Amino acid sequence: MNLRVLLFAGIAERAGTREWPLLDLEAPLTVGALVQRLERDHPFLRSVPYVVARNQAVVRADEVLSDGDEVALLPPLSGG
Amino acid sequence: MNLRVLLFAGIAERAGTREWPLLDLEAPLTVGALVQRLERDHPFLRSVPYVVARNQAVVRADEVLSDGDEVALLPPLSGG
Amino acid sequence: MTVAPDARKQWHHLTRAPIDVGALTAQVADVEAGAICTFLGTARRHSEGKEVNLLRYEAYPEMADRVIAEIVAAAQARFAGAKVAVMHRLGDCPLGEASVAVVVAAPHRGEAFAACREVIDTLKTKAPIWKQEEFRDGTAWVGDPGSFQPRRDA
Amino acid sequence: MTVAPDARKQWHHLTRAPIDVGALTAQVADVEAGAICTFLGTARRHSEGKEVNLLRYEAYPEMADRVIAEIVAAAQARFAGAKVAVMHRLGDCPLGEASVAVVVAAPHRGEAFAACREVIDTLKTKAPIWKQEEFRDGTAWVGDPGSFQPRRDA
Repeated sequence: MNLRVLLFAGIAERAGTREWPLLDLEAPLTVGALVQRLERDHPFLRSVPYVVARNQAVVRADEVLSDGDEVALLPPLSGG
Repeated sequence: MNLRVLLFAGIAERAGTREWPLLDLEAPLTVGALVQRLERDHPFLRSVPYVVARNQAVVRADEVLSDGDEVALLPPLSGG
Repeated sequence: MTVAPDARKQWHHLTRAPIDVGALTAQVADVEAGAICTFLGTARRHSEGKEVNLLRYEAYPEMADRVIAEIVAAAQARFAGAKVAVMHRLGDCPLGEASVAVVVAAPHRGEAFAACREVIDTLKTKAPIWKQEEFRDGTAWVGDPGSFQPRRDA
Repeated sequence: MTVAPDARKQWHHLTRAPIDVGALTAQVADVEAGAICTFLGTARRHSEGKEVNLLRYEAYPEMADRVIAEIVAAAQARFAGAKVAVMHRLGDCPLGEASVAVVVAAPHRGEAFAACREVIDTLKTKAPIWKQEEFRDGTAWVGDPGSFQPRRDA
């Protein structure tokens, strides 16, 4: 299973990139399990507040991801 | 004592003029007494709702008028 | 040549021309303001089910200009940091065009919305301005039930 | 030539150019509307006491454009007769210029004010858009305390 993880604003800045492509993940994978994995590989995430969107909608941690999903880590919103 | 009475909107239309000059009135004259006189001379006023302004401020009936005052009859406001 | 009384004076808050909202906004815009709230009253085609061709506004201009200036000053005093601009149109106002504009710039949006709403509400109840609706069959002053005048050539 | 992702698509509610409030107003103006309420968020010189040189906005544009379209649709459903236009600026936003505009036309002013306020409040909490403040000594993302980056050449 392949996923794209999109990064924005302060998270993209800390990561030094706007996207983490994740290839050959083992299914099934929940949003919560993906977050655990990302926070293990990128420890800076543990100290940044963010919510997770899946295919452009905010999701709960127990949702199961599908191949090709577009995941996004959204730091605190400040538009307007 | 001389006064100008300014008329607007539906009152001016009914009166057929925008101003009634009132000359040689006997002082002292209150706003209430002036209104009584105007309603006697122009009976249509009795069936029109209006408030009275004196020198560009709304006044009470017991205020006493002065020579040269600008009185205005204001039908229901509908600006905006 | 006869000059109408209105034409001799310069009013701050009254105009016979279309209202220039951009110019009003420029009057209040400020790099310390984070929010601008604008209200436009616009001439509607329908009034209580009847079709309107045109609105026409008349004022007691000396008093209206002064009353609006007092409303602006009161709003600026009550809402700290707010800057307020107001313009009311007089004479013919074609459908869809603005009869009144209120523009408020303020540090934050709460005050901008509240001040804008307060100014238009107060203007409507205090400023000596009158709206005449022109229908196909005649004219009437809004709020003055006996004022309907049938159209002469109808 | 490399084309930035944003440049390839046409967004309905996002723009990299200065916001054209007149064009948004024309989108919603209607002879059945008696009231138009407009909100502009503008770039302020001061943020919590610190002097700002420039604001910069970034979005997750596919999601932001969709979320704003949903907010517009919800407001139009909730306030009968209301027509809503929204535009958010991305990229650099110089001081005094509008970062966001919400324009609501409605039959009466109550709905126009209420819908305008609801749209901007909801946009601020739901649209994936981020504001970066540029200070003399560095930059920071609003609401993200650890994000301050000192200026490299300072």
